[in-house]
Amino acid sequence: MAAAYLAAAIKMAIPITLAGLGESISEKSGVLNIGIEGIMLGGAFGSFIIAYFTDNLFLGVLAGILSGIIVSLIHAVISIKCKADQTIVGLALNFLVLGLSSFMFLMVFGQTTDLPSIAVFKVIRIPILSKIPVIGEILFIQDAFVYFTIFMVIILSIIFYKTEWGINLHAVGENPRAADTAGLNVNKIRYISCLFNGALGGLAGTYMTLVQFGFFIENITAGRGYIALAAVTLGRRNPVGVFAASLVIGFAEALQYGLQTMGIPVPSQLFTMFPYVIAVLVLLFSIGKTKNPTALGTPYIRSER
Amino acid sequence: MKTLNKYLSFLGIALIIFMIAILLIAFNGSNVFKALSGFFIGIFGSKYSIAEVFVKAIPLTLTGLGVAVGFRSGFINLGAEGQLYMGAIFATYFALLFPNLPKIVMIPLLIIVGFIGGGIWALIPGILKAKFKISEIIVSIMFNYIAINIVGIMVRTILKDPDYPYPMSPRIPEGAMLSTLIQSTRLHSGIIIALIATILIYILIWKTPTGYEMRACGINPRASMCSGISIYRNIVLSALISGGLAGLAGMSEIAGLQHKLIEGLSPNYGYTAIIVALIGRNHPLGVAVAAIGISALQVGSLAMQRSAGIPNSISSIIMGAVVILILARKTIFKKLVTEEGMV
Amino acid sequence: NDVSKDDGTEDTLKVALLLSGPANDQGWNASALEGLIAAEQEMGIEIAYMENVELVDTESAYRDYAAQGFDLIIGHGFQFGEPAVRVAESFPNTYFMATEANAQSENTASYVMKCEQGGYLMGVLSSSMSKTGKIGVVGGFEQPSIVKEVEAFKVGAKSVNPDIEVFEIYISSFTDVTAGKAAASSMIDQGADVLYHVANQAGTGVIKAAEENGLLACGNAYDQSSIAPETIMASTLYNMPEVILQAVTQVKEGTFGGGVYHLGMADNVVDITEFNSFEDKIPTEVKELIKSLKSQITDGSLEVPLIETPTK
Amino acid sequence: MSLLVMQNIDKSFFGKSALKQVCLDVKHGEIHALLGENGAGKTTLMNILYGIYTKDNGEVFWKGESIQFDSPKDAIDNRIGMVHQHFSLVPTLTVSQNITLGLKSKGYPFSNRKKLNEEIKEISNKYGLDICPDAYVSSLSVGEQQRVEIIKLLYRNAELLILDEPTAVLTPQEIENLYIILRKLREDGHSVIIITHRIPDVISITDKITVLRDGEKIATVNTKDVDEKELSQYMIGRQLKVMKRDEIEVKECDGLDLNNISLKKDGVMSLDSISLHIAPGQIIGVAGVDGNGQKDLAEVIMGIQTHTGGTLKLCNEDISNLKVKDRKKLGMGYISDDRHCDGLIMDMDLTENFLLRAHSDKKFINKGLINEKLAKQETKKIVEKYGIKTQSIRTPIRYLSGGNQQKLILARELMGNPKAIVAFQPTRGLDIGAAEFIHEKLFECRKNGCSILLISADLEEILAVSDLIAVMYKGKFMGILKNEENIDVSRIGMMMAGSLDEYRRELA
Ligand SMILES: Nc1ncnc2c1ncn2[C@@H]1O[C@H](COP(=O)(O)OP(=O)(O)OP(=O)(O)O)[C@@H](O)[C@H]1O
Ligand SMILES: Nc1ncnc2c1ncn2[C@@H]1O[C@H](COP(=O)(O)OP(=O)(O)OP(=O)(O)O)[C@@H](O)[C@H]1O
Ligand SMILES: [Mg+2]
Ligand SMILES: [Mg+2]
Repeated sequence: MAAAYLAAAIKMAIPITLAGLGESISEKSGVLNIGIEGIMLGGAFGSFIIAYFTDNLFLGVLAGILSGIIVSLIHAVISIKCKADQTIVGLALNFLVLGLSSFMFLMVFGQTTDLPSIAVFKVIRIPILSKIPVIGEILFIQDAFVYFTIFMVIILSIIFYKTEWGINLHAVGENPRAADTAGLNVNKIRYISCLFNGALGGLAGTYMTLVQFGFFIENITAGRGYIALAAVTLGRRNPVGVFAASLVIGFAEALQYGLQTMGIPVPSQLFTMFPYVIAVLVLLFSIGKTKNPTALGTPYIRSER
Repeated sequence: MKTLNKYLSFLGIALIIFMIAILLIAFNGSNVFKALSGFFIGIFGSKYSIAEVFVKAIPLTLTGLGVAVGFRSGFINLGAEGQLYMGAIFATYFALLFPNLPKIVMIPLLIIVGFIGGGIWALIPGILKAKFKISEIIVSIMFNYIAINIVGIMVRTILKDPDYPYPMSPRIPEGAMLSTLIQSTRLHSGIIIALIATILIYILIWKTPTGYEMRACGINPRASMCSGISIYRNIVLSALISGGLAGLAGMSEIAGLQHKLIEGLSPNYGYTAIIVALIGRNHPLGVAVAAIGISALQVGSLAMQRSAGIPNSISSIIMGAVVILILARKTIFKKLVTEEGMV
Repeated sequence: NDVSKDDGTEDTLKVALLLSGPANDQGWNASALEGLIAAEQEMGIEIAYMENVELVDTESAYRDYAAQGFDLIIGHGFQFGEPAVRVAESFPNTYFMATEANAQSENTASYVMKCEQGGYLMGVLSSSMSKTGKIGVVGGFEQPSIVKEVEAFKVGAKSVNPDIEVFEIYISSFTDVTAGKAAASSMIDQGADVLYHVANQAGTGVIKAAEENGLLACGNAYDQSSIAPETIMASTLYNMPEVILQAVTQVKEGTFGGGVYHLGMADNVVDITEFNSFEDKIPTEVKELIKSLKSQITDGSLEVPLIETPTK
Repeated sequence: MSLLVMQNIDKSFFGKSALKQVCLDVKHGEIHALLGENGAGKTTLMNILYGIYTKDNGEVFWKGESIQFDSPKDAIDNRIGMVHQHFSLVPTLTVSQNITLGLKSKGYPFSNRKKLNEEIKEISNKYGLDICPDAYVSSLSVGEQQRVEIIKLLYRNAELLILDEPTAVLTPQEIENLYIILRKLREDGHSVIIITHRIPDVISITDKITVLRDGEKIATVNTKDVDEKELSQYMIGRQLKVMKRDEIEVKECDGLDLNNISLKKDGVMSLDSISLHIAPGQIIGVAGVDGNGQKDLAEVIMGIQTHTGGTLKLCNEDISNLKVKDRKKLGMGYISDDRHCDGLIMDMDLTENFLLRAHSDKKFINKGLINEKLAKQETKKIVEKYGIKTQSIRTPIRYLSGGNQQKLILARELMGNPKAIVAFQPTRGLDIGAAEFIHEKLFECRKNGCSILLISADLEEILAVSDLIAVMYKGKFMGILKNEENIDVSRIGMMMAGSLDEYRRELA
């Protein structure tokens, strides 16, 4: 049973982790983007439309990544170049993308009860390993996105903590003035970080349409972007931490469904809010340990002191 | 000259938005003229429709004020939605608990109770921030989800109307209803609450020592602390006021409009409030004006949906675009506004 | 406020529909809109609709359509009942209608569909097809129009196999497909092999989960076999065209009056679909059973219990 | 041929001219001082050279070639390095990571930290810049951070080193060390541009001096041709006044009294049984290397932190448990060492910054509202009385120069004849004119019977104004000496370095 919960938690954690990893990169560089919801939704929409019309899942994935990048770069330009309040740009983007994706979906497919859908990515069985009892099923019979996510967790951990890139990222988010005077191009690094945020967030949205469902519907992300934001804070921008936090939230969600099927006579909302309560509780455990990048949320202006 | 340029740049934004709207309408294959006239008639067409604009502006003003107070004092409150619902729960519960109170007593009490309801809900992220430095952004968003579920639980248990199977509370007593101001419209005296709140918040923030302390803390908490201002007290206070105002919005929706607690009470007022606060530049008077503007946009696009079949996702698109353009204004209209940065 | 709606060209009847969610929701709202469009083609009425109507905007939506000269304005969902009555007062010559509500006045009627009848049959079908003795149903919100279907599903299931275990989960959303799928997966993990949903758009997530695991499911609101032909055995049907047709006819004939009307299989308003690709896969006894139960419901000899609060 | 020539540089901010036709000429192997009042344009000129600002007009020649740096990276690539007035290090990175930040060494991005550390060690040994490469910068003292900054430049092979007020935060020993390094660098053929307000030092180590005033170049002279008086004449257009500390009769009874004050933070005693009595009309200077608990001492006295042991009395009244606000109401004033962070709200205007203290004063409150009219009047008075240079009292304080910002803080904290003042590095970064002004004001307070605690890392300043000198080391007072004509400065220096003998002797 626990294995089933774990498997369910992993499934739910994938898009949250992907988006959370992207946001971690962005936040480490000092750009706070609460518009991940918009990035994911953009990715979900773009990937579906292209996959639907080209009948090619890989083009769909590319399109999803690209759409995420577009949304994220709008955020980047407004907050880096125009030096605007990053929280508000993010929020406005959520509104904009929600509206645009619904509008465009309607333009393309019209009002219909025929749900336009496509075949989704298949799971990949890793030979031999997948035969291991319990663990094999959880870890080695999954879709490509799961493997990719785990791969990204590892790669990003290496990049963050073992390479110069990680140091540069850290410097830019911690003290952009120091990074600049040391010869780093602060804004370029921030743009690149935002680009990755867009790509990974777009991929998270792509996961929903091209792996989980095979279709797109209005507001398909339904607030998962905000959850990812919480996972980033819970995981303190550490790739492994973000993954763990996503798993905890995913586990809480799986658990609430499990509890509901037990038929306890209380309103279901008591269970629905469970994952959110867990998220807040986990935050309480991080008291005193969280430290945001010092420059998080503040634009860097070279000619100002 | 400077102000003229500033206005010109805003005019430019209006033009761009207008063009986006026309483009979207044309994409939708609708008659642009019909749609636009539907939009404006939907706002100005009748006494009722004008009143509708103000009906929606009431909760937007109150939540917007709340968010603005928070922003001014460094409490990034993204939880107005949840606080609104908590205010609504408290107000409904209280009104049902004391059904026989005369209006004169009931309404002021409801205002207090609604304020407390929203205030408490913001107080928790406030204290977590002040005491443990936990990001209020995340906590307040999580609290939105929790509050909405609490409403769901309330209308199915404690507050459920025993006479009907539907998940909603019984009607609040007559004495708890805000009276209608203009005959055959829905405009209720909640607008007076919103107006008074705007003025009081203006005075509080800009004219009183407390408001001064809140603003100082919002800009430089460290310097404020060094000169003897308690950061803890100010974060908690601003959370309380910020959430309380959102709670007032919930109370006014219950007492003035729905007269019962029901899910879906707020069409994301709490999130729209953040945009209202931005457009209103976190200034109480600006917030009130922005609330009316955004409300008109929403009322107009709803009407446009009815008259020309434009999907109302258009209002969400335009709201997002307006904010982004305003934020990018100085860059887009560089020539016009370069002088503005200077004092 | 009172706009005279007879302005010469008044021959075609004008009907407007208010939906509480997206019109594209693969369920409740989509089927209503389809109904309206069908009525337009069949009866030559003029139609308009509005989607995502929020609670606060309901009254002004009713009022605006009334002022525009619409003859019949339908709110699709229980929350549309009270505002209808309120607006109806100022527009005595316009007819108002809400589904699943209990509101009524001189010119306001509530039409309640006996969806539980469909749910009951799906319960029977699911229970009969289950090999594991475990089935599940995912509901949107805990509200009467959903609860009555979920409960009837349970009753129906138990009527065939008293030992059947029925999992139920309410996900508090009609739109969140991820939640729908996760809830369904949770049931599948516990051994459920036939699933049903009453969750509109979110329900497509349930169907997806069943499809992915090669299990069976029942659709809701309209024929959902197109979503997963190898998974959906049958769907319940709400014949909204019929509801609208009935209302429009009454309006035309001047017989539309206030009241709460309950319409079910006997009125041709609630139904279930054919078995489509499952025609050959479902044992004949089961098909026969369903058929006979359906006719019993239709002729009134079988009364499906109406349970509007969850019994967990 | 000159290494660097800057010709007719113009620069204005928001239409206000900051540099007008400024020229600068630096030769190979030369130490060149840039002098001028606060706001004269020294930093601006260097920032233009380093690619942080873009010039409006003029030309820069680097090794004879006309060049234009668009970013610090360009400057670094051309082997120019700059240490900023406020250090630019990332506190959460290690020394070594800071030094190599932005460079692409072999194997990038997987650099061989060990090898880099060795290279760093090599440089630090060569110039006697002792540093541990793997220490986190946040754990370093200011002096050590300075060393990191310099190694950073050397590691990048800078031919020209720009040091913007490098000495403002250093102890005399550290300053001496720095100068030794600079001389060594000159020997090795490096050139140095140094910005400083310390005229004697300028004379002792530089070869050439360029003086700026109000954005214009006043003069470039050979150091050997000028003396201190001439220089101050160039800088502020007049000579410094000779300040005299008159003997003031000290009443023993009241004043500010610290009795065994201790502060325990995270298990460490950052203040260890500090006892001190400051009589009214007395200035006690606390000397010591930055980071030996001075900040804690200042903040404990003001109530910003609460001490964990001992008692604190003002005029015989125990104020140990009073909040900052109440202490200020009793007549205590605080000048912090970090005006940007602790003293001012940069985005508020002058009046509002004045209100930071006054808003809790009954005088400025009328029926629960702030009496804006009165506040503005008072601010205007202050601006006139202290000669604060500002466009108006509605100007955000951010736009004022450091000296003028400091004057506002001073005026605010000295309002209404305070009984006690904690002045922590009050003249840090200020030019000689402004520093003189601040000292004058402190003397004025002293005359009015105020107890003054002056904490400074600048021993010259301590020697110039204190009646008594307390030397602080690792949260303790090593001793308290009378500031007499023939005071033994080297003894103070030893105490600052923590020589325990001295401490014991004092105790005995
Ligand atoms: N970023 C900026 N924005 C606007 N104006 C500036 C900026 N930097 C400098 N200035 C202007 O340039 C003038 C010179 O400033 P600068 O920092 O060069 O002085 P400075 O000589 O370095 O003074 P100090 O001795 O205090 O360091 C100031 O008076 C100010 O008006
Ligand atoms: N953001 C800014 N905008 C405009 N002018 C500025 C800005 N920052 C600094 N200045 C100007 O630059 C000049 C020098 O600034 P700077 O901060 O170097 O002064 P300072 O005297 O060295 O003070 P400090 O040493 O405390 O930083 C000041 O005259 C100030 O007017
Ligand atoms: Mg300077
Ligand atoms: Mg300076």
